[in-house]
Amino acid sequence: MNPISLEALAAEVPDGAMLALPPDNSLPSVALAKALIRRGVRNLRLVGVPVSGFATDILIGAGCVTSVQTSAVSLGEAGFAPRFSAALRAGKIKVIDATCPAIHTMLQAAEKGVPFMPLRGLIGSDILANRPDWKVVPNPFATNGEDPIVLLPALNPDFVCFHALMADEEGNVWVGRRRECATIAHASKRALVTVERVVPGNFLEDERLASGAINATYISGIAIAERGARPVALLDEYGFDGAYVSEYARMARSEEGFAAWCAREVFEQKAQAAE
Amino acid sequence: MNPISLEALAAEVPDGAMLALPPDNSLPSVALAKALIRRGVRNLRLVGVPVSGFATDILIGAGCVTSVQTSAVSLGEAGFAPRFSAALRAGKIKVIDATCPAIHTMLQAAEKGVPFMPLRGLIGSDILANRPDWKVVPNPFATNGEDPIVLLPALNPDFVCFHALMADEEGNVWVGRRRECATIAHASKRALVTVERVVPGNFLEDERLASGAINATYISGIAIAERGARPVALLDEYGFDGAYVSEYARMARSEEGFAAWCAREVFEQKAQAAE
Amino acid sequence: MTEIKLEERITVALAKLILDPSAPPARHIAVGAASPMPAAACWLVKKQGNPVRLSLLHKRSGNPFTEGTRELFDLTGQGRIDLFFLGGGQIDGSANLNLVGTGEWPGMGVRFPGSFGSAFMYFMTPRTILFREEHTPRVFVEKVDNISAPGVSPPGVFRRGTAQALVTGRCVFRFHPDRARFSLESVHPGETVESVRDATGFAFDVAGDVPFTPDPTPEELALLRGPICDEMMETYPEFCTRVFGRKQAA
Amino acid sequence: MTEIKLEERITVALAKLILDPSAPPARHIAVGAASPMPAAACWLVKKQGNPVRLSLLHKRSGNPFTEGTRELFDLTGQGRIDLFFLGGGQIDGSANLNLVGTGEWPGMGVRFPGSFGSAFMYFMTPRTILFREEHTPRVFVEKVDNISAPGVSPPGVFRRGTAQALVTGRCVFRFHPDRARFSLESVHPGETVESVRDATGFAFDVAGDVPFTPDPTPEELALLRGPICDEMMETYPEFCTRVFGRKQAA
Repeated sequence: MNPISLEALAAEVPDGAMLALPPDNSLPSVALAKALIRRGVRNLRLVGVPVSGFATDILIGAGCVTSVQTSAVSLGEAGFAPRFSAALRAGKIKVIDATCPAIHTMLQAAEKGVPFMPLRGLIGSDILANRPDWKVVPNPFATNGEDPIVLLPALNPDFVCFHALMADEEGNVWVGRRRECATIAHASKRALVTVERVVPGNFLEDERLASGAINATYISGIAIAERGARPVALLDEYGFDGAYVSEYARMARSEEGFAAWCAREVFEQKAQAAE
Repeated sequence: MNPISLEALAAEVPDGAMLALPPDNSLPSVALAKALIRRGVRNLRLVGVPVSGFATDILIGAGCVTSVQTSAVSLGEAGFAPRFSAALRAGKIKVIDATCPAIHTMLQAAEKGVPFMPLRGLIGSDILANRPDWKVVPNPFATNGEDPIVLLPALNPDFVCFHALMADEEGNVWVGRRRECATIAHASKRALVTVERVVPGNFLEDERLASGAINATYISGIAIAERGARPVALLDEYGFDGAYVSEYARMARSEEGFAAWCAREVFEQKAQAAE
Repeated sequence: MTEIKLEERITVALAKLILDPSAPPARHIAVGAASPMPAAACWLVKKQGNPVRLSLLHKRSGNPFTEGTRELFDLTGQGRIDLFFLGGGQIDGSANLNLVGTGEWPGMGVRFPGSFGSAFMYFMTPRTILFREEHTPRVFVEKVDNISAPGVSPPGVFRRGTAQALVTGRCVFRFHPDRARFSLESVHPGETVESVRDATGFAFDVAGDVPFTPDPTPEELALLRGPICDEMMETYPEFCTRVFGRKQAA
Repeated sequence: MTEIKLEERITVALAKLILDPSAPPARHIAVGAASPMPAAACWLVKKQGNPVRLSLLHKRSGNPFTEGTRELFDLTGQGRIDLFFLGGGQIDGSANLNLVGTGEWPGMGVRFPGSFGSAFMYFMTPRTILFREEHTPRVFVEKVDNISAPGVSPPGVFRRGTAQALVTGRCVFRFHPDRARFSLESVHPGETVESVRDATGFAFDVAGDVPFTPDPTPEELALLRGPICDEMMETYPEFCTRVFGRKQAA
C-alpha cells in the first residue's frame, strides 16, 4: 500500500460519515483532523473511543460535526473542551453520552460480528435512561432472581482515523501498546492512518514488532504526517505539548478566538508547509 | 516476582482443577505438563483454547485428566491424538465438544466480567445440541423475525499454563503475538508460566516490548524451563520437532508404548536434569 | 515432467473454484490448520497474479494474526473473509459436515479430531469450498452420524453462505443450497459417473454429459513444485516431501 | 516546612481511607484520568511500604496496560481492582454522582466533561472513595440534576460495592449504603459541623463529637513533596508545580 498525501486521505471521508477517534492518550491523528477542517467536511458523526479530546474540539469548532457519541470531552489539565461546550449550549451538536466500557464493548461486538454484547453496571444511570438503543434484559443465565443486565448494540463506524508510529512496506501499521486502535480498526469499515514514517520490511514477520502491529487488511489508506499527533504525545517518540493546548484552550473560549487559532494553526501552517 | 522451580510450579495445581492450555501453535508449556505428570495430579478438567495438542494427549495418557473441553484434539501432521482417542473409547474421560470461536468467546466473557456473550453460527449443529449450558435466544435487537442467536456462559478456568519467551524482573511475561495467552490469563483465576529466561528491566516501560507483554498482575507463578515448549515451536526461538512428535505418536498407539515413552521422556529426563 | 499426483489435481481443481467467475469475489481467503491442498490452491491463485490476500492459520513465521487464533474468527465475523475451506470425516448429500466422529456423540465409534471452527466458519463465510481426498461410501454418507456444521439453515437463521463445491479424489461436485443437494460437475480422468456413484453414499444430481476434470497445465505444475512448495515447506514439510518430492532439511 | 496545602491534606486523608482496616484490603488500586490527589494518595500508601499494586490510567511511559484503555474496565470486570476513586460535578446525599452537567440532559445548564467510566466502575469495584475539593452547595446538592452513576442500587442489581467515603476541601464523610446517607467523620482544621452544614446542600448524619482531620505528618509531607512529586511530574506537571512548588523542565 503506497502512502497518499494527507489531503488525499482527508478527501476519503465524505460528509455525514460516522468517524471514530481515539482520545488524547491513544494516538489521535491531529494532523488528519486539521486536514479534514481544511477539506471542509460537514456533518461528521464523531465517536470518542472511549472519550474525546483535542481533535474533537477543533473539528466541532470548525463546524464539521453534527453529533458526538462519547463518554467525556475534555482537554485534560487544560480543562473543559471550549468549542464542544459552546456548540452543545448553542444546540449546534447532538451529544450522545455513553460510559467508557460501553464504547469499548459496542466496538468489540462489531469486532466479533455479533449484534450485541452485555455490560454490567449502568442500571439506574441517566446515561441508560437516555439511550433508547440500549436494552435491559434479565440475565438468561441467572439461577435465582431477575438479575437485569444491559445489552449494547454493535457499533460499526464508517471510518476510524488515528496516528501510528510507522507503517511498513506491506501497509501494516504499528501502534505498540495502544491496541484499542486495533479494536477500532477491526470494528470500523475503513481505517485511515497517518504515520511518522514508512519503514522497510514487514512487521508481521518480526516477532518483536508483530504484537503491536495492525494488519494491512484493516487499513484503507496511509499518509505520512510527521509529528502528526502533536500536540498530543506519541509513545516514546515525543511528549505532550501542554503549552500548545493551553494556548488553544485560552483562544478557543470565544468563537473569534477559535477562528484566529484555526486560521493560524490549521490553514496557514499548511500553506507554509506547501511552500 | 521470583521464579520458583518447575516442580514447585506444578505443585500449585491441585487435583480436580480446571486447567486451560493453549494449542501446539500458541506456546503450550510442555515442560509444565510433564512436571504435572511427575507430580501425579489427578482429575484435571482441561480446556483447549481453542483446540488441544501434545500436552493434552500426554496428560490424558498419564491418567491426570477427567474431562476435556475443546474444539479438537490432534497432533497436527502426526495425526490423531492416540491417548485421547483411547481414553474416550474406554470411557475414561468426558469430552465436551465446542467450536473454536465459542471457546474464545466464553473466555472473553470472563475477561470482561459479563455472565455471557453471544456468538453467531452453531444453530443446527450437534455441538449445540450437546451443550445444555449454552442457550439460544431471539436476538433482542432484531428488527424483523426471530433471528435466534446462541449465548455462551463465561468460562473462568482455575488455572492457565503456558510457556512465554521470557519474564522480566517485575514478573511481566512476554508472549509476543500469541495474545490469546493474555486473554486466557485475564479470564483465569491464576496463570502459571514457564519461560526460557528472566531478563532485567520492565517490559511495560519499553514501547517495543509492551504490546507483547502480559502484566504481572495476572501472573501467579513463574518457573524457568529452557526449551519448555519443546517439541512445539516457540516464536522465532526454536522450531517444531516433528520427529519427536512422530515418535510419540507411534509409541503412544498402545498403553504400554505410552508408558515406555513416559518413563523415558517424562521421568528419566527429569532425573538426568537433576543430576 | 513426472506424473500428475492426485493431490496436485485436487489442488488445481480447488484453484479453479476459487476463481469461479460466477461466485462472489474472493479478495481475502483464510486457510485453516491441516489443509495443505487448499493452502497450495490459494498460493497457485496468488502466484498466477490474481489479487488476493491469504491468511494461513498455521504459518509459524509471518503468521498474519496479532490477536492469536481468535483473530481468524473475528475477521470472519466482521465479514472480511470471503472464502474458507472445510473438510470432514463424513460429509452427506446435504453438505452436512461431521468432524467429530462416528457412532454416538461425541464420536464413540471412530473419533475424529473435532469440529474446530466449522460450526462458525460455515455460517459466516460467503463461500466455503469442501474438500476430501478419500472418496468412499464411509466418508460420503447419506446422513452424517453427527453434525459438526449443517449444510443449510432454515430461513431466519443468520447465515452468509454455504458450500460452493466439494472436491474429492474422484470428482468435483457443485452444491445447490436451494435444494440442499450436490450435482456432479466433473470427474477426474479414470472415473465415470457410475464409478463415482458407486463410491458415494449420498444421492446427487447429474445433468447432461459430465466432463473430465482438466489436467493441471505444465505451468501450474511448475508453480506448485517450485515456488509454492517453497512457501509451504515450513508449515507442511511432510506433505511437500510426499507430493512434491522436496527433501527436508536435516 | 512550609504551610500545609489543602491538596496535601486531602491527599493524606485519602491515603488513610485507603488503609482503613475495617474495609476490604486494597491490593490493586486504579486511578483514572485527571485525578492528581488520588494518585498522590496511592503513591503515599505505596511509598510508606504497604504492598499495593497501582494502575495509573494516564501515565504515559510505563503505562500498565497493553490492551489500551479497555484493560482497566476489563480488569475491574474481572474483580481484580479493589479500589477506585470518583469525583463529580454534583454529588448528592445518596452518593449519586453527576459528571454530565446541570439542567436538562445532557447538561444544558453547565456541561461537565462527561461520565467517563463511572457508570461501570462504581458498580464493579468493591470500594470507591469519592473526592471533590470544592465543598459548596452547588457541588454537594440534595439531588443531582443528572445521574451518571447511582450511589446505591436496588436488591437484585449486580453491584460489588458502593462509596466508602467522600473527602472534600472541608471534611471527610463516611457513606452508609444501608441507609444511603453520609455521616460526618472529621472536619478539616478551621471548619465546624455548622460550617460544613452551611456549605452542604444535602442532609447528613452527625454522631457525637466530630474530630478534626489530622494534619499530615512531616514524614508524609516529605514523601509527597519529594519522591511522590517525582513520580507524578510527567502526568500532572501543573498540579506538581502548583501544589508542591516543583519547577517544570523547560
